[in-house]
Amino acid sequence: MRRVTVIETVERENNNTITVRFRDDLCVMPGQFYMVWFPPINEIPLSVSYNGKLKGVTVKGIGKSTKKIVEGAVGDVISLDGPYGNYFKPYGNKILAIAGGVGIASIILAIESFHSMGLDITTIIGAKKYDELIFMERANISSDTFIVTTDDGSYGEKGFTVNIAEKLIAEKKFDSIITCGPEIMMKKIVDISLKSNIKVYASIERIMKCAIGICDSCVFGAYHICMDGPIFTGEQLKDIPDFGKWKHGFSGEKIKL
Amino acid sequence: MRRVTVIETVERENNNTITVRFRDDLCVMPGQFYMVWFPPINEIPLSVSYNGKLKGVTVKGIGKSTKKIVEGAVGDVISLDGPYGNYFKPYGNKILAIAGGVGIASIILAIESFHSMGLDITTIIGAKKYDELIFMERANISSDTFIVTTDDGSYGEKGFTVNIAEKLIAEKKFDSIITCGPEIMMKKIVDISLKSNIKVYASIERIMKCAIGICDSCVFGAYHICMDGPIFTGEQLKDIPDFGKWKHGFSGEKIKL
Amino acid sequence: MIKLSVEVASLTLRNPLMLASGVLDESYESMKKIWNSGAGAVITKSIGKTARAGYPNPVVVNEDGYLINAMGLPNPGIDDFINIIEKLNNEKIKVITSIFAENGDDFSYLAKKAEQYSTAIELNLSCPHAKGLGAEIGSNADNVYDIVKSVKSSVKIPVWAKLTPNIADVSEIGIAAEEGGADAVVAINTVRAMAIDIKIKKPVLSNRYGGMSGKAIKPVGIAAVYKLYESVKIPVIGVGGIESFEDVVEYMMAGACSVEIGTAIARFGVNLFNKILTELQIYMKENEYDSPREMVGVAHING
Amino acid sequence: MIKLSVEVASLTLRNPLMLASGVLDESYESMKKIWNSGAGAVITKSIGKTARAGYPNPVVVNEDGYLINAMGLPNPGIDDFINIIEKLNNEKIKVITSIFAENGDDFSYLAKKAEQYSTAIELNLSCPHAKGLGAEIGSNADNVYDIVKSVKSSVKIPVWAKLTPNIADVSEIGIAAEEGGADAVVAINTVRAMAIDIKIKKPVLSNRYGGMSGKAIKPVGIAAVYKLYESVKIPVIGVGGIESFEDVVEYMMAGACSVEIGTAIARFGVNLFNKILTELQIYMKENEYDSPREMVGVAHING
Ligand SMILES: Cc1cc2nc3c(=O)[nH]c(=O)nc-3n(C[C@H](O)[C@H](O)[C@H](O)COP(=O)(O)OP(=O)(O)OC[C@H]3O[C@@H](n4cnc5c(N)ncnc54)[C@H](O)[C@@H]3O)c2cc1C
Ligand SMILES: Cc1cc2nc3c(=O)[nH]c(=O)nc-3n(C[C@H](O)[C@H](O)[C@H](O)COP(=O)(O)OP(=O)(O)OC[C@H]3O[C@@H](n4cnc5c(N)ncnc54)[C@H](O)[C@@H]3O)c2cc1C
Ligand SMILES: Cc1cc2nc3c(=O)[nH]c(=O)nc-3n(C[C@H](O)[C@H](O)[C@H](O)COP(=O)(O)O)c2cc1C
Ligand SMILES: Cc1cc2nc3c(=O)[nH]c(=O)nc-3n(C[C@H](O)[C@H](O)[C@H](O)COP(=O)(O)O)c2cc1C
Ligand code: FES
Ligand code: FES
Repeated sequence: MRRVTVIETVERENNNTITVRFRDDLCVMPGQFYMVWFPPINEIPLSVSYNGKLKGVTVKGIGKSTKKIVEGAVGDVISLDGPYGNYFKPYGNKILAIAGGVGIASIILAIESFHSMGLDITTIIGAKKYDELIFMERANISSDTFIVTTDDGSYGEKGFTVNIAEKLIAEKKFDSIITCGPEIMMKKIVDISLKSNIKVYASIERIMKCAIGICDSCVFGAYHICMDGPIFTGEQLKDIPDFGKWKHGFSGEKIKL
Repeated sequence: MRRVTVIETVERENNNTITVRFRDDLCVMPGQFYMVWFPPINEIPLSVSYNGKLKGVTVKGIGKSTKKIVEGAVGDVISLDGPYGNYFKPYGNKILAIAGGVGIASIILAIESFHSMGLDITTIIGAKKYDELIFMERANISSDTFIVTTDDGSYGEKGFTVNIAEKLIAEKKFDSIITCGPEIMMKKIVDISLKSNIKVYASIERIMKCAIGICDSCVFGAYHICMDGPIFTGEQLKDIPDFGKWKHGFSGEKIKL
Repeated sequence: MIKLSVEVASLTLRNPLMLASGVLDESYESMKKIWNSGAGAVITKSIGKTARAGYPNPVVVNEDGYLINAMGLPNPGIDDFINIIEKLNNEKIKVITSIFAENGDDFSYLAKKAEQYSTAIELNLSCPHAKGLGAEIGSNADNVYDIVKSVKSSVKIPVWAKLTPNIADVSEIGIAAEEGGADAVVAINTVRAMAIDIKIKKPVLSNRYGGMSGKAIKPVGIAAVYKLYESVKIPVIGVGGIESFEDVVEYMMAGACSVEIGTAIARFGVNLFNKILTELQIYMKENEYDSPREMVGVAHING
Repeated sequence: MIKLSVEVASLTLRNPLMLASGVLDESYESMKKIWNSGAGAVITKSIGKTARAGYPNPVVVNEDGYLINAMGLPNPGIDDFINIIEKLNNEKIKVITSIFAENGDDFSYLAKKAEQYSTAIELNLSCPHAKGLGAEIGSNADNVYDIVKSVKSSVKIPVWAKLTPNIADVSEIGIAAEEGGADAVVAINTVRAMAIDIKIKKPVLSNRYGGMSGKAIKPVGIAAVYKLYESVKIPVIGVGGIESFEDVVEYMMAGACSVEIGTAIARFGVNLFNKILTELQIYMKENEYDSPREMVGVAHING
């Protein structure tokens, strides 16, 4: 049921990302998303990045609407639909979480929730440069091991999350991996996990229009992100030829990733 | 919710009245009615005359559709809507039930139910002549005192129910009266009851079309039979100028009773 | 100070909620009851020249979310009905007489008869299930223009044209009504519909075709009102599926200056008028509207 | 022995349930999935000459009992889409290609392109929310006649005309399609509708107007199919609000020789096809129908 709620706070995470907080009483699980309409701007899918009474979504300005949202061209109210989608469930006791860029917004609640269950969490957060890192403190507090990487070395270790992850996976015995970030990154992580025989869960993005499994815009192999995702297992992903290679545009046309 | 059910049995009560039995699992209270559609014939309101799993309605052939129904021109199935309406509740311990003609079909369940509650029931059944009397055995079994009248004296006491009732009311101390029959008869009984200060409940008929309080065909003073009736108290009836005097036809025109 | 009164062209109503034609409005008692429960006006059952019994039962199909009816325009005829509206009118109850006929002359004949006791006349150009009446004539713009013009030249009280949603473009008919001189347009009447009972293997309604009303048709009504608001300059009255104060506000934001309520009365009883009025006042207070007029058409500003 | 197969003019389908155009049918994977879940044919998303992105979000309003959508006919264009239907066709999946265009020439152009890989062509003459397309051209009988005739003279595979319910008389358009040479008519597309959010004070859909589908429009579809069955001799295909085997039977008794299912898939998942087929078989056994054909139009015998 679409409902309208008042924006309570808008926090700037960095110069291209904001977090919008609002009341919503529905129960949300880590990894689920809302369809959020920011009139007069579009409605877009956004992961829930803050849970509890005062929920939150975190938006990175990457295109037409998200840039306007980050610039603050939003009204006093937003419309919410959802929460939609499946969610991250902990598999085993020793879990590795890998986030690229704003992907941390989609897995931060899982990290916090797994941590509060007493599980052993290792978190790797990566970004191009220091400015783009967000949720560092939240992730740090809830992780037993916490690693930051930047492509340019402006903070933490220089390099890519994937390389760090590969090393850690070889060294430690993780029971499972959760990840969200650029699909190319996730593809590599899924490949490594499958090779190492570790359960892996990745949160996938495609264009969402209806969010109720009717419009086919979010088709992903024989699945739909809105009905079967956004979280997919390594076993599912290895059979989806599109994964890491193709997505669909607004007209349904295939686009190389 | 309209539903279709198979006719299990058709019993002839007399040469102008039949009882149709069918399964219906809904709970029905004494005095409530169904809208019963006998395709290819009309849908009409009928009181529930048998309760339990195998419910029943009793139809007297008085007009276009009822005559066809009594002649047996019905299919294998009927459609039921309802039960609709309020119902007879026992008031006090000593109750007088007065039925004229097929009116007994509307109060027989109340008589049986009050009797099974251990109340003291006096029943008067009246008809023009012996042939038209129905449900005598059922009424007799469930009544502490049972009186039959016929206008022509062909069975029981000769005369009208109203005269017998007036005498009884003067002699015995009834706590309440329930009645169903020709409106002129009910009007007299209500007048007597009001004068004698005894609670009285009468089941009123008007043309039913929608049965859901929308079409105004069953208007009865400031009430509607389908929503506020079919059972009205003496207090309500004394303020309804139409009672015993006027009804509405299919076009909404006023017709003298 | 919140004022609930609204203007519909030259008329002033104490509030924007009216009883829709055909619902509990064939008798003096029912209309009086609904007026007393708070309605700003009562619109009568559509009345014709002579008595009509309507179609045999079944006449309604009542489902979750919608109702389908084919009453068949039962009514006692204008001469008999006059007595009822006269009594209501004497008690200062605002009665809008709905009429149906086959052509402009008959509409005018009826309107003239009703004029003395009516606050306005509503022309039923939209009943979807009566041969040669209602929508059958109301889906043709020329007919609508002629009928409205004829009635306007016959009576001095306001004339409203009630439109059908069973049409390619409701604005075409709305414009015809406006050009004919209508003081307001009313949208919508019921949506053509049918239900078949698969056990009985035939249409449930004795007339086979009926008209859908209730909750399910609200979006159809909203679309029609929104379109009309952009197409005509005369006031638009909204009807179709209203059950709550939110629905009233939605219709007003779409462009309705007032609304009519029908089917919801079967679900919620006549006190619905009272309830909605109370809630509407609270809503207006909270949202700083002083008059319903301020809500009319606001969805067009942002839309 | 119960046989579920049906004939739609010269075509034979393994059962009477088809996927309606616009619902999970823009991709190879989804259509294959739905075929595998039991559909007798899949009808593609309506395809145009060039790629269209559709309208911005919000594009759906999802309420109890109905859905309103204004996708805006997003599609990758016929040249790109051909690859998808070719693949499906190679796997012996019965694909009916739905197309939309502004005029007969463009419709024919699209039909010719799709012909090789399609079992039939469905002409979208009925989308209620696209400028210059769909219902805007499909509510005019002459247009419909011309378009159907043009397409019929261009391709050899069957051509179905999908009709709008937003019209005074659906049979007029059905007859025009029949006279133009259509092999079947399909009714109905969505019903024009709008929802306004009273807190946001504007229409929810970015296109403002949308089309209503789902449970609530079933009686509108039944009425259209019933009417068409009495008006045309070519087969009628029913669509609108089907959620259960009872709904399928109701459409067939109204006169549909087969049906299409859309919105219900969002509520019940693609396995709905499977479920309905199983239940339909049980129903047919219990009611001694050997073929769906025997149910077609029976409500007219008693009605
Ligand atoms: C399940 C899910 C969860 C997401 N969570 C977050 C989050 O927490 N934070 C965040 O910043 N972003 C998140 N996204 C991505 C976010 O929805 C897009 O960045 C946003 O929709 C882009 O809108 P735009 O108008 O700015 O883009 P446009 O300028 O329209 O297009 C830029 C690109 O954004 C993507 N995009 C555009 N519209 C959509 C859409 N409706 N659905 C999905 N992708 C779209 C497309 O790949 C497109 O190529 C999530 C996406 C999904 C599917
Ligand atoms: C609440 C209620 C309970 C009833 N219970 C019984 C019962 O148990 N047994 C029984 O035999 N009769 C009962 N009736 C009366 C029965 O409904 C009518 O006798 C029947 O509808 C007449 O139908 P017809 O077509 O034969 O009459 P018509 O030939 O159409 O008309 C004859 C007269 O019957 C009455 N009538 C016609 N149609 C209706 C209608 N739709 N609703 C009400 N009255 C109508 C009118 O007064 C009319 O003048 C009940 C009526 C009501 C209102
Ligand atoms: C039982 C019934 C009878 C109706 N009769 C009439 C009528 O006589 N004249 C008319 O103009 N509209 C008639 N209508 C239509 C209503 O006035 C109204 O336009 C429609 O029902 C939509 O509003 P709602 O959803 O609030 O009922 C009738 C509707 C119902 C349900
Ligand atoms: C999201 C959505 C998109 C649709 N797109 C199309 C379309 O492209 N072409 C078309 O002819 N019909 C389209 N339709 C209409 C359906 O094919 C169908 O006629 C209508 O929805 C009624 O059926 P239903 O109630 O089973 O959904 C669409 C419907 C929906 C809900
Ligand atoms: S967003 Fe429409 S099918 Fe998933
Ligand atoms: S039968 Fe229609 S109001 Fe009572």
